[in-house]
Amino acid sequence: MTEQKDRELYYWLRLIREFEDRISAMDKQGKLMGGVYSGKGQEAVTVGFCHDLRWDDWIFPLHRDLGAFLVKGADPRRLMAQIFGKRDGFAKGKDSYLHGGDLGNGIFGATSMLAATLPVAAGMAFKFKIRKEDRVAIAFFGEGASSRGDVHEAMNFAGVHKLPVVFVCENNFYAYSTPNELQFGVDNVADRAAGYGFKGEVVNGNDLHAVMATARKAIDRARKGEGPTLVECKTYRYHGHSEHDRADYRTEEEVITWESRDPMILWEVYLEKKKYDVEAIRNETAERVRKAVDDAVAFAEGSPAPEGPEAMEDLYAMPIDTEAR
Amino acid sequence: MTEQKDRELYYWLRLIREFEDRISAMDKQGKLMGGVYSGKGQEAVTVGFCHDLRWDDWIFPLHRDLGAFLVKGADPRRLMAQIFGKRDGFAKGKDSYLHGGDLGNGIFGATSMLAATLPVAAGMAFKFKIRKEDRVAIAFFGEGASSRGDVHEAMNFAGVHKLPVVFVCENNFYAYSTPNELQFGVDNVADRAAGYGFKGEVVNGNDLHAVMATARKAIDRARKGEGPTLVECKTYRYHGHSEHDRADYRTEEEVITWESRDPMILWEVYLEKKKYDVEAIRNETAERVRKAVDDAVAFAEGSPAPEGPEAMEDLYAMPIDTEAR
Amino acid sequence: MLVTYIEAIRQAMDEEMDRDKNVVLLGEDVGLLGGAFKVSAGLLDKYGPDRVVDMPISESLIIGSGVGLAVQGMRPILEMQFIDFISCGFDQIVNSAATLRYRHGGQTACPIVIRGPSGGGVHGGLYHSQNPEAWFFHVPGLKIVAPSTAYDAKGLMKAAVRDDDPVIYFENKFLYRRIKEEIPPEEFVVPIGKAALRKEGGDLSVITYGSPVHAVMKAARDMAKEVDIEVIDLRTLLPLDMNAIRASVRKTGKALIVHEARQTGGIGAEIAARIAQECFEDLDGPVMRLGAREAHTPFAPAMEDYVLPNQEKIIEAIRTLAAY
Amino acid sequence: MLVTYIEAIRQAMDEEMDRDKNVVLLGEDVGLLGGAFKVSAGLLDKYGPDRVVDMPISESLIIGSGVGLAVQGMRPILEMQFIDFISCGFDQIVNSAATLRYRHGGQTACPIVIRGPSGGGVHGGLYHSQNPEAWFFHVPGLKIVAPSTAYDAKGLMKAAVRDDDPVIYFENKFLYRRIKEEIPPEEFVVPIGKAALRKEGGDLSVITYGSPVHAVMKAARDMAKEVDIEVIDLRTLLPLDMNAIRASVRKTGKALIVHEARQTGGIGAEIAARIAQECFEDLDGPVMRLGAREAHTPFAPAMEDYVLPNQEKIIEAIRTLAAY
Ligand SMILES: Cc1ncc(C[n+]2csc(CCOP(=O)(O)OP(=O)(O)O)c2C)c(N)n1
Ligand SMILES: Cc1ncc(C[n+]2csc(CCOP(=O)(O)OP(=O)(O)O)c2C)c(N)n1
Ligand SMILES: [Mg+2]
Ligand SMILES: [Mg+2]
Repeated sequence: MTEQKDRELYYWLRLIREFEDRISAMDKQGKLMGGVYSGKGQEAVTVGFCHDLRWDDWIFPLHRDLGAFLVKGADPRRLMAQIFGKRDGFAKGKDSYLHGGDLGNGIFGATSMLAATLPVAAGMAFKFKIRKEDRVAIAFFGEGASSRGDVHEAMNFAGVHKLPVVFVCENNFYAYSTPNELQFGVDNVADRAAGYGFKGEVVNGNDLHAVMATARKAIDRARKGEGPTLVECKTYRYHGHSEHDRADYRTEEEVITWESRDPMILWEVYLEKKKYDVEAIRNETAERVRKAVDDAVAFAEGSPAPEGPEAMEDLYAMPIDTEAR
Repeated sequence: MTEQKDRELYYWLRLIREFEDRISAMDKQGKLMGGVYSGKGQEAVTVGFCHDLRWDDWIFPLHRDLGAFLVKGADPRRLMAQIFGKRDGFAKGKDSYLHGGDLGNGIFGATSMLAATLPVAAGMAFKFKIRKEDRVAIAFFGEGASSRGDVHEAMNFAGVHKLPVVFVCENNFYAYSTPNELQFGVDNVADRAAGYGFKGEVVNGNDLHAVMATARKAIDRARKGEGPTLVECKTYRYHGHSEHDRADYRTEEEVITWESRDPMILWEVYLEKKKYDVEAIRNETAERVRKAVDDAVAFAEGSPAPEGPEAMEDLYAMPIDTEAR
Repeated sequence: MLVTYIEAIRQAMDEEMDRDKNVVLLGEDVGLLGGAFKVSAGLLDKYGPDRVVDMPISESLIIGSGVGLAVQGMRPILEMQFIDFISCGFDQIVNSAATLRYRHGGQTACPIVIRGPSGGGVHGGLYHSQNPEAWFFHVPGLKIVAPSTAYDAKGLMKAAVRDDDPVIYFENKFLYRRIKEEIPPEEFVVPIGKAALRKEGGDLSVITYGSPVHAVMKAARDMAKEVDIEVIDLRTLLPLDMNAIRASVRKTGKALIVHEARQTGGIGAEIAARIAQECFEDLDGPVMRLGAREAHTPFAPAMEDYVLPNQEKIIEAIRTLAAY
Repeated sequence: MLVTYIEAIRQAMDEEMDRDKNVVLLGEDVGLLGGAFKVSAGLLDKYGPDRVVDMPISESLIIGSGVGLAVQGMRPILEMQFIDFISCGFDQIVNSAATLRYRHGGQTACPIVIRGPSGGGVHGGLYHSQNPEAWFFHVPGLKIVAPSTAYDAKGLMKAAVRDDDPVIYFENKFLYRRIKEEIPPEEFVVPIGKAALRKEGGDLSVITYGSPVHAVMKAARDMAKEVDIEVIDLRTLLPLDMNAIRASVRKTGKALIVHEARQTGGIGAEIAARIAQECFEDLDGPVMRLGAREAHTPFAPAMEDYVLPNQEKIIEAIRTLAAY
């Protein structure tokens, strides 16, 4: 990889981290409403899968994948406005967090119903296939969400038609409080791919190099019409399920162990081994991301709050005659 | 196996066959209403799995498993009355075919929604487990139904808790008109078991010996608390999806090939090799099953049709005050 | 052109697929078999397996994938083999599809049609007789149509396919081959949101849709000497054509709502409630309703008949209201 | 004993589990975490993992397995982490559970309770604010309760657990910790099917349930000099206590129905339709309704407030009806 790319990837890891940290801080200060789901610690997954995508590829992020929005091209200012529930959010305040996607950048907004995006991603990939477009759909989901029927129905269909979709399971070992051993009876969610007729891979989700290599293979395969891949990224969320969750169901030791595998620190070690001036890069990047997030927050704060009657907009594309009703 | 058991098994194969044939004939004569789904050709699966079950084990038959009802102990007369929509059916005419189970004999009545019984079977098996009862639940489903999310959710849960449930996939190569290659991207549905942490087995579903051996292993495993098994039985339905279906989507050659593997004929060959007087057994059994089915038809014909207001019964176990409404 | 109700649906799908290559049909057995009721007979041959797609038995996937196609500008028609199975894809309709545009602040439309055979009277029993339209009536973002004639079946299917919002299209399987009707050979569309005044009358308005329309029309003819009935066939259930309903009730002063779906919590409840409020001053008698009794639709004929509205019950209800 | 609404639910579950070892609790995070809202805090320690079961994220399975347990004589309480996710288990409720007894000709009961936090007003957005009771109201075989007080929350939970039919129990998350109430230390049960007359009055009946009960009561107090309001808190939605409703409307001659769920197709429509028919002669004004506007429940506060009923809108509706 070029130095430029090395630095760029570092930038993204840090930008996400800064974004997440700022949101958590604002949530603590009572500045945010609704649920806040920090993806801190999982940045390498979203960076690794989204960085090399094309503009017209599509991603289907999970509730923790704020990073995927950023890397795929969503304007940080609009994303922040969305988290504030403001009019400049992608959802125009109709919903917060990641429920409003940025469709112009190929980012789909999920409902809360876990894994409900997977059938949607499969349908979109079906369109790429029948129209012979070499585009891919990347569907993220948690290891907890893997238990839902929609996952099965989508993967099965993707297997039948060898669709250009990559299923990315972010296994962070907990679904809210529920540990993997109460979620499924196997070690790896990726083992299920064989039952659908495609490849499953397990990767260290904190290792950006590993994630990128696996992502590249899977995406290439999809683009070439060789079918789906299920990639399971083992990773960890530092925070609780949401900012309200104290996460007493896990040990401090466990958290520390994972913090020692921090994707950003690992990347700094790599930059060091490449003999870059890491100190300088770190400072410079910190400054850049701080500015970007400051800017986003300022924008979001300045964005108007939607007014009541706006609630009645955007329900129908071909509006219905409300007079008649 | 003892001669008695050899003969008994033959009796069950033939009884089911006779029952199915009679229903088809009556349907042709316009004597039946609603959908009729013949399981002719698949008898070895239901006989093989149900014959050695205990009375307090449970089965969850699919829409084609009339044979499972009979072997598990349902009164043929009441089963026939149910198919006639009469008051003496298990459903008291509320629904026909296999939607009303015979709960006293551990036979669950399915809704039409394919595979919706699998979560129910898993829940029941969970009860067997927590109450330390060495009972098993057998959940039948078609290979077409295997695509439904409920299958996944049930198997996943069964895998987590190593539940005493056996999942039996009757792969008859078609779901209505849909061939396996449009239903899933793998050769064997049984391959999915690995993704749930239990064993999957493929067996020739027309070979009663093979089915019984596999069933025994799976049932034993469940009883001993060693967890679920997914058994896939490769078999074939001679008739169309329902009696209305001409089944043009398959070749005569294919049908003939499978008729040459008929489970009843295979069993007669076995009886022959055992040097029994097959001719005599055949005649005697034919007579017995004819009588049993005659009897069932006579009973069903004589059973009263439910009257209109009976529609309002059996909705609630603790009736609601309809006056108040 | 003399066509059945089911042929009208087939023609509409065929013509729309011919007109617009973004229209695709997804469902179980819609291709090789041409549909369980043959409503898509011939379409696979004509449009190929990329546009007439035999799907695995996965209702949630069928609807969810339709949303993905729609975001890409496709216009999928999504078949439920029986409408009863819509319960298996429920979440994808009420949450994924119905909120798609809303949660994206208007960035996208969601032009999908979900269709399938509904209704009883054919001894289908508990899971092949359902009329689940009221569930969706409570969900903003959706549109609902329920044609009762071959003409409307064709025209509303075309409107549904061309509509940019999710439309649930309730076919009535009892009518599939029981009605045969002359329809124009040239292209026509029946607009979503407009009821049809099937018969003018001055004494009493019957507001109905789907298969009971025919029994109501027969009653209106048979009872002509007794009472002068006005018949409104809603055709579209969401949005309701309240203009038509109000105008009729203001004229006649009496309203009876008839549908095959269960009375409690049915769409008739909303219509009755609106009439009761908006036409309070105009009413010469209580707003009455006739829907199915409070049971599932049972298999045995006498029970099914007991539960569902029929000619006799319709006449009785009209007499009661007329006598008020 | 001074308890919150949420603590009342916890106590009821605890006492019922203590009383009857067939009562089990299944849901996501109900054990180790004690529930996303801590409604089952302490139950895992007390009853162990066989009776307080942390389930995989599989709503269809949770409900379906409950049916299997019920057939075996168990009495499962099935938690939806938010009631919004009930859409993912919809088929198992409306087809598998609601028809279980019916399709078996009365051979079995189906004693399950499905419960979870519902309702808006907490900036939960589209998928954490829903009030989906009307979907189930249209389904025979089910019962539905929706308590508004800590007393009822406890008493109705006990009744629901002891009931032999499937009961959907709508908790109101807005009320969870906002109301605190003195309840008797001794055992009590609130019967399913009986409304509560919260306040007697002669001028106008307000029929309501769930969280709006409190706003309605406040309005009744605040407007006491203007209008003498009678307030009925339904508590049970299916079956409706029509005796209570009719008696009240016959007395006052005016009825307003208030609920947080969307107005169109809401339970209020059925109540209004029944009143309009059954109390036609008694009405001195149109039956009025106040429910949520025809949109999903949005996130941003001004929009959420615009969509949902609130104190102001309730007062306005009462004034309009009173002035009639
Ligand atoms: C269908 C559904 N059921 C339950 C929930 C509630 N819920 C939200 S997040 C969550 C845990 C998700 O765990 P996982 O999929 O592993 O993702 P993670 O939060 O760990 O990233 C649950 C149970 C939901 N959103 N959707
Ligand atoms: C959820 C659901 N979707 C669709 C149907 C309609 N349907 C009934 S049987 C059938 C085919 C079933 O195939 P399979 O599971 O292989 O069983 P088989 O009939 O071959 O024994 C279909 C699509 C249904 N009953 N339930
Ligand atoms: Mg997780
Ligand atoms: Mg099959």
